[in-house]
Amino acid sequence: QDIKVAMDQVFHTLDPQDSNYNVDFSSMEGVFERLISFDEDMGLVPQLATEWEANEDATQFTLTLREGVVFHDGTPFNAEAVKANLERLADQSQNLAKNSMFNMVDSVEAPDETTVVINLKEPFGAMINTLAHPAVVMHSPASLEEGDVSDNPVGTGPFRFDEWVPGEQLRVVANEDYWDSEWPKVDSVTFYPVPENATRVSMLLSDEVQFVYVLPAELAENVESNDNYEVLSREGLTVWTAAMNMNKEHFQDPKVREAFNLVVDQEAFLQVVYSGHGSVPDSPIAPNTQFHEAQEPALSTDVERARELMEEAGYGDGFEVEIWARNNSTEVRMLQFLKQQLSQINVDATVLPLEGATRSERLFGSNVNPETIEYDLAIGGWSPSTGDADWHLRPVYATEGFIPAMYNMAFYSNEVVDGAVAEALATADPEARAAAYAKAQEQIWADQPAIFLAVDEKMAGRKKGVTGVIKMPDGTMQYSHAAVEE
Amino acid sequence: MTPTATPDTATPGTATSETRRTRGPVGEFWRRLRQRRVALAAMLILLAIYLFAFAAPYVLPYGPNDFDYLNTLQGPSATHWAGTDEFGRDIFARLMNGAKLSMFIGFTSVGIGAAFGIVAGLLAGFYGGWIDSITMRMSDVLFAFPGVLLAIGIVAILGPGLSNVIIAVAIFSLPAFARIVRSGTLALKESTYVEAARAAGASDMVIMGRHILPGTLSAVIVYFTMRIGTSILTATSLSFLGLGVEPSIAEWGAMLSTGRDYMLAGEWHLTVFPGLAIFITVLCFNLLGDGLRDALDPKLEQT
Amino acid sequence: MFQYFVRRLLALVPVIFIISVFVFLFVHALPGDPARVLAGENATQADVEAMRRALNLDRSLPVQYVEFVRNLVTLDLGTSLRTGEPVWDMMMRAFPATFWLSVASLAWSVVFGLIAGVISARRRDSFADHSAMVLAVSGISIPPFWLGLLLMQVFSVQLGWFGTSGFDDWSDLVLPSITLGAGVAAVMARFTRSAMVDVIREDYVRTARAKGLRERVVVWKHTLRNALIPVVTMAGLQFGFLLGGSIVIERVFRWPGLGSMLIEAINYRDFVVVQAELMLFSLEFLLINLAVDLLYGIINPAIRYR
Amino acid sequence: MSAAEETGGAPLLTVRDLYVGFGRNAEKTPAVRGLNLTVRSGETVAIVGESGSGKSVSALSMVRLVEFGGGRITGGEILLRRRNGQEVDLCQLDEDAARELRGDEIAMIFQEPMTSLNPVFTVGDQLVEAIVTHRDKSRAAARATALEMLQKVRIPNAERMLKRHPHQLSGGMRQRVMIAMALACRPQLLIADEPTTALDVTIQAQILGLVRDLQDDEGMSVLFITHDMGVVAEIADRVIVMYHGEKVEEGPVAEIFAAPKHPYTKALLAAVPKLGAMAGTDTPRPFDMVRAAPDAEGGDSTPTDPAAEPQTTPAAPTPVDYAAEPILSVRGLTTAFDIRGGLLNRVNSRVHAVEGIDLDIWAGETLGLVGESGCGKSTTGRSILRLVDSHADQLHFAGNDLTDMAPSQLQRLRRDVQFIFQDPYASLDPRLTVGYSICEPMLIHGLETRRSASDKAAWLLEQVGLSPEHADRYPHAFSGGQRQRIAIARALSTDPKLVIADEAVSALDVSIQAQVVNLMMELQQRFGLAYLFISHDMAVVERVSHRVAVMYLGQIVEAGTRRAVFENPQHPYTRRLMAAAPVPDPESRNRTRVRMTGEVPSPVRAIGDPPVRTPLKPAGEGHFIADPEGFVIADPVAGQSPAG
Ligand SMILES: Nc1ncnc2c1ncn2[C@@H]1O[C@H](COP(=O)(O)OP(=O)(O)OP(=O)(O)O)[C@@H](O)[C@H]1O
Ligand SMILES: Nc1ncnc2c1ncn2[C@@H]1O[C@H](COP(=O)(O)OP(=O)(O)OP(=O)(O)O)[C@@H](O)[C@H]1O
Ligand SMILES: [Mg+2]
Ligand SMILES: [Mg+2]
Repeated sequence: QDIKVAMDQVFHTLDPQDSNYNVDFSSMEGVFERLISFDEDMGLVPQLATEWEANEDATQFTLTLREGVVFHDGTPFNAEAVKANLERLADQSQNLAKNSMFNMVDSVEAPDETTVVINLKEPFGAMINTLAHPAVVMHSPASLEEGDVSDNPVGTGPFRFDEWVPGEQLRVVANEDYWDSEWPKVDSVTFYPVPENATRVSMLLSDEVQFVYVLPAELAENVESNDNYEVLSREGLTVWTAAMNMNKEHFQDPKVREAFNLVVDQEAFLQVVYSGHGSVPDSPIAPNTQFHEAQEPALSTDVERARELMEEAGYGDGFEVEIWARNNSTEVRMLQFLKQQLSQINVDATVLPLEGATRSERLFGSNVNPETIEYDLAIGGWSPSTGDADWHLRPVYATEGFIPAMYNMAFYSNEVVDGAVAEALATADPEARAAAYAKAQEQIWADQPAIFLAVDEKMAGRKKGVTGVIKMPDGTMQYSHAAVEE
Repeated sequence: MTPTATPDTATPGTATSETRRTRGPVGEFWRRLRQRRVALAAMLILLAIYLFAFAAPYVLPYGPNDFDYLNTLQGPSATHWAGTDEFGRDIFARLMNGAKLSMFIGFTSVGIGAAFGIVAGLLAGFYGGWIDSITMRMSDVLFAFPGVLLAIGIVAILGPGLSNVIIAVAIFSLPAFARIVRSGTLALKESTYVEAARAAGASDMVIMGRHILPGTLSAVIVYFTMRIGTSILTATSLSFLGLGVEPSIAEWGAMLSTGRDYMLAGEWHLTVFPGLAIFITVLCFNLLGDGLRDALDPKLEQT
Repeated sequence: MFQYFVRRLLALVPVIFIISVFVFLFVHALPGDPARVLAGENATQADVEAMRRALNLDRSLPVQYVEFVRNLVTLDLGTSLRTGEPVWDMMMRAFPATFWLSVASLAWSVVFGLIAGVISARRRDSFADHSAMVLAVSGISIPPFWLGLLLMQVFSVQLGWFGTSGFDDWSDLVLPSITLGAGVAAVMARFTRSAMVDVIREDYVRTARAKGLRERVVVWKHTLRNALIPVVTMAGLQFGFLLGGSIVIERVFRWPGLGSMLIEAINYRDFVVVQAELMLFSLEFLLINLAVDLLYGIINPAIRYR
Repeated sequence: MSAAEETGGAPLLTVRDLYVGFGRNAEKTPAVRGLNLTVRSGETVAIVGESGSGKSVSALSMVRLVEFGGGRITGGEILLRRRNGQEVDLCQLDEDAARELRGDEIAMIFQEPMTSLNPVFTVGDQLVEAIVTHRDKSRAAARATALEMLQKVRIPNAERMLKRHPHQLSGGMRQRVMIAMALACRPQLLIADEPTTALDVTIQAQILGLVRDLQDDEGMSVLFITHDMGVVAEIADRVIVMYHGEKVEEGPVAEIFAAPKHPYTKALLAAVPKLGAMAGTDTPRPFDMVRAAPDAEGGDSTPTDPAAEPQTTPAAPTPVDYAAEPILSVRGLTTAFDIRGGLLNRVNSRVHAVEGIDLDIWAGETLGLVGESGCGKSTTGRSILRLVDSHADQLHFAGNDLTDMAPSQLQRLRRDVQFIFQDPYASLDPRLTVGYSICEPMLIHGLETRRSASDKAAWLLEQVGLSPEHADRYPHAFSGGQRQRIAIARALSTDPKLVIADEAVSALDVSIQAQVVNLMMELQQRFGLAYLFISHDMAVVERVSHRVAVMYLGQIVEAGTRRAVFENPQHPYTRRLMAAAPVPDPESRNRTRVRMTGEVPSPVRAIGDPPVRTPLKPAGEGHFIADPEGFVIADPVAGQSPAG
């Protein structure tokens, strides 16, 4: 049996360790395995590592490996192989996309065949989740030697790489020697990059593919209304916000920030932008993120109160703002929506949809100066692929996260938050970490450095009868356990 | 032979000639154009759309930006003639308000391109030599660049916005006009009547403007009127790429491109109505163009 | 004729040079830094700097330009910044799809445009003339993506006659080429009409009638052949339009051609690919128009080559 | 119609009460009004008449082509007896049936020979096409017929000619191809509309002979339209005279020439210039003015009898002051056109169109310039006006040195030198009304306001025999001769000092020609105008010139006072030109005219091989000739096209 999948982007590389893109992680999910993986709800599950533990101050992590696993090229999987992969990730001179995730690794030891010890330079409580990141795959050491991993991937997964025609298709076929004899259950999986939404859905509806990965919300109903197909929908990890540039005088006043949150109707936002597929945020991080804690009070809409607050802050006549976003149709819709909503408190918005590369240049370019950057509001969505609160709160809300370094576009800086984030990293104890992150979330929620907009749903379309091809809350997909019911 | 000599040999014809006056080429052109009903009707429709666009805010019950989240994506009905969009805005109101802008974009951008292109083509064809080489090589360069890309580049460099969209479309309309006019000019400048004008002492300006240009205009007009459609659509592509006018502005191209997301979801009215608006406008421009073209050709008058 | 051809080919050299400068400047004037884009949004400053060094983007512009020209001359074209794949291989892989799409679109639209144009010139102001006009105007005022999606819904999803997308089969050419050619057909029809109206009153057409030739022969042979010059010029120029238009169409129909490759490359600021591809487009365009010029002489032998 | 019975056999074509009109008011103001005529088999009927009198329009109606030019047959019938004996009314036929007759039973040669061949097909293809349309023949057989036809019209190297395209042929050759095409299906009736107007005397003679020969062979009827009475005298059996859209007289050729009845015919014949008529005089003399008054009512036109109402003959010409400086003085005028080729597009040969010419023209004087087609007459004119790149050792006009004058100055000076182009239709902008075209020079030079220019244009139109109402029409709505008059009117509009008249009266019927020539002379006397009068019509040149220059292959071979040159031609080439001129007298038609064959030798020469200049030597008082030693009578140069 063959399964065909339409993806929303082209593939960039076949080496997940060197990629920042969900499509690359997703397509290689069946070829490579990680030490630790996520289940459907972002819970940690063993994969190539069967057990793991950390020392008290989160500077040393020890993993026990699965036995009897071989790579597609016959190389045995063992501690040396893991060491080779982790050292590659930690070696900053490799210029891999994911090197910076591992810059705190000091050394990796392989005391025996099935044990790996990771020593860190400094405490890093989020290490286990980092190891579960979909980029942290295990390459065959032999293929790493060869150096052609970016277009000839060799892993341990239930599928082996068959062929890649960039821009056209990518095919993987069943690995008969997979360590879990129950899998794989299909003969091959073929991926097509189809950036055009409508085309992707048309391919599903005309049975050219059995799965569409990233189903735009507007078209969900289209798929649902047909008996032969189903919509998979999971609440995602992405929280959409419009960061308020706190280097601008008017956003230094908490009343103004509160007014902005009050005037925006999040329910309407979901309706307009996501055709109702999503939820209103109840915390700076998404419910599926580890250590999420719902905050009080819930977001509400009260235009009258917002006007009063603006009045009190001395901005009764409003002011002019510039809003930046990407130029895709979803974010352009967000822009228009915000513009309309803000007009209710006399705020006159100029909206600026930026083309991808231009945007990253203007937000993350080396000459970006937080003091002079022009935008008042910047729309963005952040999802922590590690599934851990750290990789959301630290880049987006900590002082060290100021753009262009990371993703703090509000230039929000708060000692409590910075302290809590650091505290949580210094331990591997889940309870201690949870407490620290709760503190941080509470503070951010109170300060409202951004207009909280939505947690969108990750949706995919699937032909009925296909199982095991699933969409993850972090936006990636998994297909190792694909099967077709008769 | 001086005017004073006229009375000597004057015949009764001179008496009647007091009352007549030879119409210039422009006057003749208007006279012939007036005979073309269809073209005039097309012109009136265009004018009506354009003027209505100014009246729209005072006449229509909805403004182009009045949002209504309770009534998003409604199909055409008695209250919303062309339905509503994803923000619950009245599409008819947006269309009418957008007419001004879309027609302006279509007409101005092509107009600018045509104006420069015509001048460049005339000069290149007439003088030849290095002027010709440079103009044509430049146009080769511009031509060889796919138009949409050029527009993307220009807008990416100059930034999005109305005037830059116009510039972008103008620049990539330019070489086509230059080519069309140049090839016509090359043929006409060898014609005997151009030589006759020169022999009569006409300056180069007069020769180019009065004797060569009108001869090249028929192709120019056909291209011009077609191009208006293309240019509104280019604005569409630019909007789609997020490089067009500000997204909330009611502009036909932008409306089309944002409506596209809802096409497959069955919300056809989001794209059909702006499409129809563009179609009618372009059709009128073409009908008018045909009329202009025929009015330029005296041989067609009697049939 | 041959000498003329060689001369024209030689004359292309400076043009190509200008184009190369233009392309280079165009690409480098685009805002956005490839190192930044390729490193990804989550990358740190250091990552970006490393990326920049790895891609040789830290060198001065003139040096990069010289490199670009050297690549062009040796047809090596360099490797993609993004994938590291040789650009030549990438282009050769994508070229056939784009080529066939352009050819198919141009072919049907020229034939259709000519027929429609001749008929409406022949019967000016008739029903046929007006219908052709309405069709032509539709052709240019319907956005290609709209037409493409419409055709796809009707003929692929509903009727199942054609595959929705991709290029696995010659039948896959049908829908995209119809979509892409619609605008060209419209322009051709209008131009043919205009040129025919100009020619149909010439003396030699009267001679043809005086010979007692059938009206069909008078129109399709004697008139059309003479009207063809401006029409062929337009067809050549439309080729540029096809190349540009294919960017949108290729996306809608998931066409594995140069257009989608180019858009990808621009999105990622993969300068090496963008440059090479723009050069290829330009060259293709220039050659097509050279061919058109040569065609002139075949259509109308009175045109002298200078 | 009594006279008609005298010649030929059974009636082949009978036109009864034909009315043809144009545009919206086709009924109200017809161009042809109630025309009746009969052509019998084997007969040659000539239609002569005033320019614009409806000759071409009638002819086009007979092949049902007038509709395609915007005309309409509004009444009458055109009966044709077909080969199978059946009689059909052409006016009633539908287009398809009419088409079958065209080219098969009736063939036509048009007035404009240069533009009548399709530029994109070979001569052979166009001939073969005509044959296979009507004859059930294979292409190969048709090709053989085509070849035979080309040989019949005496095109040298016919085999090779079949593969040529029209632009590679000279005007004379194209005209012969047109004739071959018309005759390819051996039609019963050939309608030839001014087939020789555009051609010089030598080729003209050749073509007339050809038509006659073919008629003898094939026994077809010919309807011959011309304004050249010499041609009529030479070829016609019967003559029909048209005036203002109507037939005013008809009769056998000898009768018409000997005893014209209608006043217009009389006027016409009186105005025919005859070579040698000026013998014994030194100065030009205007024609005896026999202007047929334009009928104001539009009803039956009764031109005034020239005898009854003799026009005032203009006063004797004032003598030219030869002691003064000449108004135009040219020395060593040389014009060569480059022909490029080769890989680098270098100049590899040149057309030596004008080769070191010396000319002087004094105020109030007319210099006639004669020579056969392609010898460089027009180019001389254009070079003097600096419309083409040329070299001159000296080029003085009215005290100005033109050789290196700035373009803007030159523009101003052009007010004083006007040019009447050889091809009047082409020289009028088709998109401007003729009124505007006439006004334009005045407006350019700021001589008149828009209104006063219009008045003057109206006046000028009347002077050349048109009416002021014509000012609002476009060039395409005029007959050939009318266009020529418009061009003349335009040239006179700026009160120039010198007019270069290139075949300015060649398309005019003789009565209008006389009128126009007289006008030109009158202006010359009143304002001291000088003319460079370029023509191939020896008789007219004799009439108008003070002095004459004969040109051959870019050089002047004989020059002198008119009297000296015409009464005592010295150069063999001059003698030959004079011998070729047709004589407007049916009595002398059987005299063997010198028929020149072949083409003019080519002025195209490779680079570095310039032609030898033969300087002029005195041959009497005010008379110069080039050394006749160097002169070779042209041999047929096979297939040599004039411009490489
Ligand atoms: N297309 C037209 N529209 C209006 N009037 C026309 C048109 N063609 C010809 N005429 C008019 O018809 C009349 C007859 O023209 P025709 O060409 O038959 O003259 P002709 O006798 O052949 O003269 P010529 O000897 O100068 O050729 C002229 O007065 C002319 O102005
Ligand atoms: N623009 C040109 N380019 C090349 N050759 C030319 C050009 N104009 C004229 N000629 C050639 O120059 C020669 C003289 O031409 P010109 O027109 O002066 O002859 P003409 O004496 O006026 O003949 P005709 O009586 O036929 O008008 C011819 O051989 C002609 O082919
Ligand atoms: Mg005539
Ligand atoms: Mg001449």
